[in-house]
Amino acid sequence: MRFSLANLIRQSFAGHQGWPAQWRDAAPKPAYDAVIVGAGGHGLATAYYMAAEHGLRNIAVVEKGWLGGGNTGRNTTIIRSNYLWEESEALYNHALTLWQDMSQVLNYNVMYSPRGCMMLAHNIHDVQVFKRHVHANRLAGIDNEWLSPDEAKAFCPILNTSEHIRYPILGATLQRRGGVARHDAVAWGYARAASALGVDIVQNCEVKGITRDASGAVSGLDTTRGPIATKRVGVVAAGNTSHVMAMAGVRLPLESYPLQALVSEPVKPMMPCVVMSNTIHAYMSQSDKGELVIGAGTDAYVSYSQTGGLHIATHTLDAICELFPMVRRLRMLRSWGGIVDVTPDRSPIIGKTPVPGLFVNCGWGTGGFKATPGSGNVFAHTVATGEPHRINAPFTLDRFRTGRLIDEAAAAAVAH
Amino acid sequence: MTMAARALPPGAGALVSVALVPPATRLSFRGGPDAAEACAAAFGCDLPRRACRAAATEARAALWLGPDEWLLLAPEAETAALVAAIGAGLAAVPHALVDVSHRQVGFAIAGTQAATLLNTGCPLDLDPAAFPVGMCTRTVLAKCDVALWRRGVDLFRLEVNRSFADYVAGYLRVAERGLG
Amino acid sequence: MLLIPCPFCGPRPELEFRNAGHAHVTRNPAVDDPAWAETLFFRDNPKGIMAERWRHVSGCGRFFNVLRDTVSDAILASYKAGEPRPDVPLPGPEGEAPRIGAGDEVAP
Amino acid sequence: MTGEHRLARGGRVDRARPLRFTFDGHAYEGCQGDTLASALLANGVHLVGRSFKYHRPRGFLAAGAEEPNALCTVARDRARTEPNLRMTQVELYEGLVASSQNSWPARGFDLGAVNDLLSPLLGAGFYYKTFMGPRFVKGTTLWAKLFEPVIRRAAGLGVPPKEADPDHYANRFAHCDVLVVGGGAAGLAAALAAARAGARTILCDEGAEMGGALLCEPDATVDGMPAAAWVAATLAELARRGATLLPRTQGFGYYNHNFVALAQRLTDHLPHVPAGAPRERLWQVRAKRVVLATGAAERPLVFPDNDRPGVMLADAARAYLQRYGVKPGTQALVVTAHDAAYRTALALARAGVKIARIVDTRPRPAGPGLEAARAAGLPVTVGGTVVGTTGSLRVSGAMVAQASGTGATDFETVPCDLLLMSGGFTPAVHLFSQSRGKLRFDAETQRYLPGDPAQAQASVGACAGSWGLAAALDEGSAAGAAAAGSGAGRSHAVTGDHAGEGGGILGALPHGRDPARVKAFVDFQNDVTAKDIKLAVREGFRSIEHVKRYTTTGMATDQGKTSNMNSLAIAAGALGRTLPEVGLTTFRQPYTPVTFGTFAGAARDDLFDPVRRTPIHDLAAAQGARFEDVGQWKRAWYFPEAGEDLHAAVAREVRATRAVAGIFDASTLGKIEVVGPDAAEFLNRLYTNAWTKLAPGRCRYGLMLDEPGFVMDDGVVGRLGPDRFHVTTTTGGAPRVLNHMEDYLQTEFPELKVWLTSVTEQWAVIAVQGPRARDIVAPLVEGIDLSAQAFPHMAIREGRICGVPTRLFRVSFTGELGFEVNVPADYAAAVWQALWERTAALGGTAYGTEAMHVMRAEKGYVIVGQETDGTTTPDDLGLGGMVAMSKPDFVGKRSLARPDLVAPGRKQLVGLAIEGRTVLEEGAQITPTADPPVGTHAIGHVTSAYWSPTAGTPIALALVENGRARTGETVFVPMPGGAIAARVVGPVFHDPEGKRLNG
Ligand SMILES: Cc1cc2nc3c(=O)[nH]c(=O)nc-3n(C[C@H](O)[C@H](O)[C@H](O)COP(=O)(O)OP(=O)(O)OC[C@H]3O[C@@H](n4cnc5c(N)ncnc54)[C@H](O)[C@@H]3O)c2cc1C
Ligand SMILES: NC(=O)c1ccc[n+]([C@@H]2O[C@H](COP(=O)([O-])OP(=O)(O)OC[C@H]3O[C@@H](n4cnc5c(N)ncnc54)[C@H](O)[C@@H]3O)[C@@H](O)[C@H]2O)c1
Ligand SMILES: Cc1cc2nc3c(=O)[nH]c(=O)nc-3n(C[C@H](O)[C@H](O)[C@H](O)COP(=O)(O)O)c2cc1C
Ligand SMILES: [Zn+2]
Repeated sequence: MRFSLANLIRQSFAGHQGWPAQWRDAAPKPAYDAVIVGAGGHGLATAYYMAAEHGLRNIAVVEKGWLGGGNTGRNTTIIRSNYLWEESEALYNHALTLWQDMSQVLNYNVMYSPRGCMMLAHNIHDVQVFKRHVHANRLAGIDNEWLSPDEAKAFCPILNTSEHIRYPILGATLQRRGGVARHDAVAWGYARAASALGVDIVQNCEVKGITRDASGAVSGLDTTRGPIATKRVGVVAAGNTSHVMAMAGVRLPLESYPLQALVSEPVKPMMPCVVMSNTIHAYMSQSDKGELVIGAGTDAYVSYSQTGGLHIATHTLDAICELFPMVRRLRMLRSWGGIVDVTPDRSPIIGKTPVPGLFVNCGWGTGGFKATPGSGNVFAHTVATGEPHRINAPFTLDRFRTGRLIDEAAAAAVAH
Repeated sequence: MTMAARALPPGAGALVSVALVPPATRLSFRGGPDAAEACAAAFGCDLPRRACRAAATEARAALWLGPDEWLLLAPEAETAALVAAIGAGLAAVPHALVDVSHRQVGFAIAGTQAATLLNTGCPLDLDPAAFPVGMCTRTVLAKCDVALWRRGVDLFRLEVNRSFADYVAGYLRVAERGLG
Repeated sequence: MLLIPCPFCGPRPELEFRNAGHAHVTRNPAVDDPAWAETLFFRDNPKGIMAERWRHVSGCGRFFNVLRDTVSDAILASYKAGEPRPDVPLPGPEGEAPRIGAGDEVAP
Repeated sequence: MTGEHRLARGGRVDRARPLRFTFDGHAYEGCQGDTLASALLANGVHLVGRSFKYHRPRGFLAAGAEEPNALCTVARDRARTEPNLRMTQVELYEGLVASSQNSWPARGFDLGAVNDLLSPLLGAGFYYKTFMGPRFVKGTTLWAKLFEPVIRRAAGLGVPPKEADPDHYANRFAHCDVLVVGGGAAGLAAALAAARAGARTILCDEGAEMGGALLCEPDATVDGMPAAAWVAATLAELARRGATLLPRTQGFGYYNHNFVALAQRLTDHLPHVPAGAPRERLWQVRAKRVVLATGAAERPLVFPDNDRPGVMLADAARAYLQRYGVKPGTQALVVTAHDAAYRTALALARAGVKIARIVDTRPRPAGPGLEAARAAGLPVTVGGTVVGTTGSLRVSGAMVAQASGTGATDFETVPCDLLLMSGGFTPAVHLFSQSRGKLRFDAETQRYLPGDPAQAQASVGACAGSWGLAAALDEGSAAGAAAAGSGAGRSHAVTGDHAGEGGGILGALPHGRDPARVKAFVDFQNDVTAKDIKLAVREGFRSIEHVKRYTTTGMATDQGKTSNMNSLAIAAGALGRTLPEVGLTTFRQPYTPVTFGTFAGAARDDLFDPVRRTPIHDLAAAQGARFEDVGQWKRAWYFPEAGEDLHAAVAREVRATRAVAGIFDASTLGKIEVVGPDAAEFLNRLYTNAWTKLAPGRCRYGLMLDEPGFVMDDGVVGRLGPDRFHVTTTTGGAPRVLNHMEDYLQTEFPELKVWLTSVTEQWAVIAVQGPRARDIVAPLVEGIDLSAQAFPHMAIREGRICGVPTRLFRVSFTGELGFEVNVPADYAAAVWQALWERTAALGGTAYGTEAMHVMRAEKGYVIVGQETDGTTTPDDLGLGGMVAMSKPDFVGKRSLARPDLVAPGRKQLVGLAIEGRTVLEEGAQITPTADPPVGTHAIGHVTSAYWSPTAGTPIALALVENGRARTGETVFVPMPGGAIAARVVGPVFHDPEGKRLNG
């Protein structure tokens, strides 16, 4: 049944008894044309586009837990595309374009809210780096503008633009199309749309092994719900990628770190946009429900524990209180962590691997939510055709051998 | 260090006081065990071999800061003489002796609440059983690296890099308000 | 916040340390490009016991190695840089790790 | 009298100390010891707010931390305004001003209540299904411009403060042998046993008073003392034994390695806050052992319209009665699945509350409670259920029925103004679970209980699932003694134990009404009903984590303390699975919400991050310098004279320096003294250059790479002796470079006999640059021959200046004859003053970082971090000549041979010459054509751009693909107003032969 106001009204008279399951609770079939490992936003989007754009219907997404329960379900939902390098610009802007009408395409309100994403400059070096972004983005046709402190304050009135704070704000970039979306809805929306196209979404199905034929090519998967034969596997397992890929003997330049986030108790609207400050390490937005959604950098050591240290929260919040001094009296409601897979150049790896039939999409680190539709779209192309899409062609594994890195972090130390 | 640190109120509270210590000779000594032994002879004070311990005489002290690192403290006027003496005593032993007298500023923190005051920002266990008199170590105080030396049950010496002295003075002033 | 046993100073709060990544990565420049890329970038990233490097940067300044279970974050051993990775038993009951080299020893 | 519903005696409030307060503008009176909740109940106020989504009238559900409904805003002034406080935890003080939330115009008449009428539309997840706009309005416009703003305004509970919070927050690191969280019977006994065994003990409890459930047990005795007296005696002994006692302190986070975070409220209960006193304190406790004694919380029952004001947890009613001396109603109906509610009913009856009915949902209840109730003549319905309530702003009656299967029969309406419910008790396992302990499901009692601890920790008392006073005390004592390492605890003699009480139910009561038409609330704050949960399951949300996120159950400010188990059971029922099969959602920090200020602590204003100043700072400030932030440092940026802006000042500073001389505070430069017989070899391995042949007394510009081969830092290195080097680094790079060096020294090259000492702060540095530099310095210097022959460019000497020791460098970052005077920091101000006097006398200037940047750019000197960005090689910068490829190894060498680092077409540093007067923007992109269409590949970017006072033109440095080969070509810098043409030139704009340096 389509999601619409008319159907909602109709169902409200029928006690909402008529809504069908949003996706089929599929059990794994013995064989598929292709299997995606990991039902996060990226994996589900991949499957959706494989079905919708490449006509593959006999495919499955296998998920060790519940769909959307990885980083997709625990991220601070910042969306923007004002990256520096042309390769990144193309990738993230492809995603941003798909965000625009994702709700209608999926028939699921993902609440993409282009309320503007502001990044603060606190010193002359920040100004130089951010202006470089603005210029590069303009050339690439990506909106990103420079704001004076007063303009920044006008856009986000709660910002502390006093010249007398420890790190005064010297200016900011603003990407107006940047913003936030409802993270869970993205996973659910893709799951529902993919399932409707025939994709099997198999939850509680952990991949334990990748089997290969005599030629070394992928022949199937061992899972906690039995073996699955398939010649194409796309691994989109975020923080767990190293381990899934090791099952096929593929080593990756990844490390997995806890990344924490937290929300305040909900309050009436006080913040109209997203504000990020890399120099003092914190960012904040306000969800539609009213919580302030806050994050910062990763914990500093490899861990798979989805918790992290208290000192990360204290540093994050002292920075937030500095930028928004009226929030000191608001309270932290919940904090949590996710495990992010980080590459040496902080850019993803999307493409083929040395194992025929095995594809990988990983390394999104602290900032892959915004890329979800674009990443799924180009990875679907890659898995379906066996060759990378023009946009993900530069994001090879080989770049770590050649040195052709796409180093956003080095260029700007900007995350998310 | 600028005005703020110099403007510390002298020994304000009865329960705890914070004061700057007078200028001093500070030498960073680096080397192996034999170097340390030779240095002790030239310096006139033991260089403790035990981790995180200080040795002191009337006018000198040697603080273990790392397995091959000691901070030597002596009166201000003795810098040149000590550098010469230790250099001569260790001519044949590989080592590093670097004058860091002006690198740091010393604070004396005294009073029954001294440890409590430090624990507003220092994450170490400063109970006398865990951090006895004579113990010393580098650690952190709020957002700053410090070296901490317990000279008495209620007396600590804090060494901080000079550009952080204002911060430390300001921090301790605020933290003192929050004791109680 | 972890409690990290510095082999020189004993157990100390994480605030005094800086993590320095995987331990026992051998640096041999005389290899071909793929092998050099391994040295630079490719890591085991273990889910379980990991040998990692820490520096007691706000302490004795030493780099040293720690065996930590990356799932529970329990620390099983710490040892000096250059020493071989010790064999350790799995964490004991109640997650209390046997501690090796937990400090307070005489300087070398 | 402090409220008409206050009992004449009993409870722990001080009737002799009445307190006035207002709620929604009405004045009331309570007394010392009240919470806002108990005081309002004493005044007969039950309606205290509106619910989140449907704006339904709500009252008090609980009496403590688990309260989901009764949220308010307390305001001392505009800045000290705090929304979303649980009224059950707000301690009353004289003059307290509180207001209700989420209603307009008043909580009694709230227009938002139309949502309740629309509620059939607004079920779980309705917003995912609509608001996408008609299909012809593409994109996200309608959502973002129309629907979202409305939804945002409707959501959000309280109004946030608008002004900066003026209060202070404190921090304390603490260590102990035994930390006890929870000061009820179990926690007190544990702390006492630990303290008696000599352990360093900390005991905290979130309540204003320690004692937990004992505070509501006027009839119990412990060791022959009334419970309250035992509490007082125990606290006194603990204090005597030196235990740290922390009331008003919640344990909110259990982290790795027995690190527990506590939040202590210090002043919120005071009518007048002492000036400067911290409002809250964060305790960061490292405990050898932790004892959790956090008790258990009662569960509501789920039945239609179970949310009206006056519907309350039975245990809460007992607390109001026995702790606060308040009668929460006049006519009570008790519906229970647990024996404890009988005690409440009896106590209420004794206090004169009419017990209209006790409805026991169990088919065959038994036990002393039931017997006592019957003996007291209270009407009891067994195997009953409640299928609805009446009333609007306060409950007026309950529809009682006999349960039969999933339905109900024999409906009757029983009038009441208080409806008490007891679904049983849920152990508070939050902290245990945060500590990574695995919970186990106890099928018999249908509870999740702590399993094996994952850290050095024990759970005791009600949070561990035990019931009864003696059990709590004895378990506590045993755990406390064990934690202190002293064997067994002791057993206690008690009366009023209630050990045999039990029972409980999970999920919804049967009601037999049309499930589509009734609302039986599970999560009161987020307005989640039983049917929402069933809808989620029907829609395929089969994981409890999905159910939580789709319905938002358990996600409100109470984090599901009263709702999680019921929603779990309802979901399990709908799924046809057992509870453990469905699993639990994750317990996360904090236990109850903690103010941001508590986390931030003292880190605000200048204490937010250390402000590092050089020893010359105050003098520069006195000379009028404006400063810029460089990392933590404040650096003099420029020295404006009257009326000058940045550009005018910089132009003057540059001209004066080039014409006469300038002095510049370079103290922030990183400095490392590298000492030892292997010092030169060490530098060979860390820098691209070769150092062995550098003679003592000479300097060299060094380039440092990271292991991937990219430029990481640079600086001048002077050799002071065969085994002693004075290394300088960039200001921002200093700690990173030292760490990098230590890393290689300690772990890759431990055989080298060399030691590194940071001397950044030992030496202040004053650069004296310009044609008259020697004239300025010479008269002040002793013991150094400054002549060009004796002291050439790139040399270093030790001697004295102004009578103090100096390391004098002859170096230049301006292209002029120059010296860098290093003096021990205490002497810097005096030396600066002396140099300044001579400089000023000659017509020179003090200059800041901006003029420094301009002058070095005129000379084509790079700044790491500006010309480089972590992807730049020495060759890219035209510094390939500084790379001694003949050395067997240095950090980064191997990587320089990687394919992309030797590939053609890399970006190279060039100069750009611009006609006209427009200064390019740093970061601007470079294209081969003037009007690049969107998507054009940029061949480079501008790294530095200034007006050059020396050249009288704008200048720029840029990284351009194949840049050196493009010399002479015209490239374009597209700007919003049109492209600017620039000619590719060499990067040196001033004195390319370097004659001035050597003067
Ligand atoms: C706290 C936090 C904040 C963040 N904030 C932002 C932000 O503001 N903006 C932004 O753009 N990005 C942000 N990110 C990053 C972003 O969340 C991720 O990059 C993105 O969600 C990754 O999506 P994914 O689908 O690749 O991974 P996931 O959603 O993690 O999905 C991977 C899935 O693979 C499954 N899986 C793993 N191993 C196996 C196996 N063996 N068998 C079967 N299934 C398996 C996992 O269970 C998981 O469901 C944040 C991340 C975190 C943790
Ligand atoms: N309502 C009841 O009748 C009821 C409920 C539970 C237990 N009991 C009785 O109480 C006794 C059990 O005592 P107990 O000590 O186990 O429980 P308790 O409820 O008496 O004490 C628990 C204490 O822990 C505190 N607390 C909970 N979480 C906290 C946190 N995170 N930080 C700080 N403090 C926190 C609470 O404020 C409370 O004071 C038994 O006699 C039992 O029968 C009675
Ligand atoms: C954008 C965003 C908003 C959230 N808002 C809330 C909230 O209002 N209440 C809540 O309890 N949790 C909220 N959460 C946190 C989730 O409850 C949960 O902690 C997170 O998805 C991680 O899952 P876990 O804690 O179960 O591991 C939010 C999470 C995100 C990503
Ligand atoms: Zn150490």
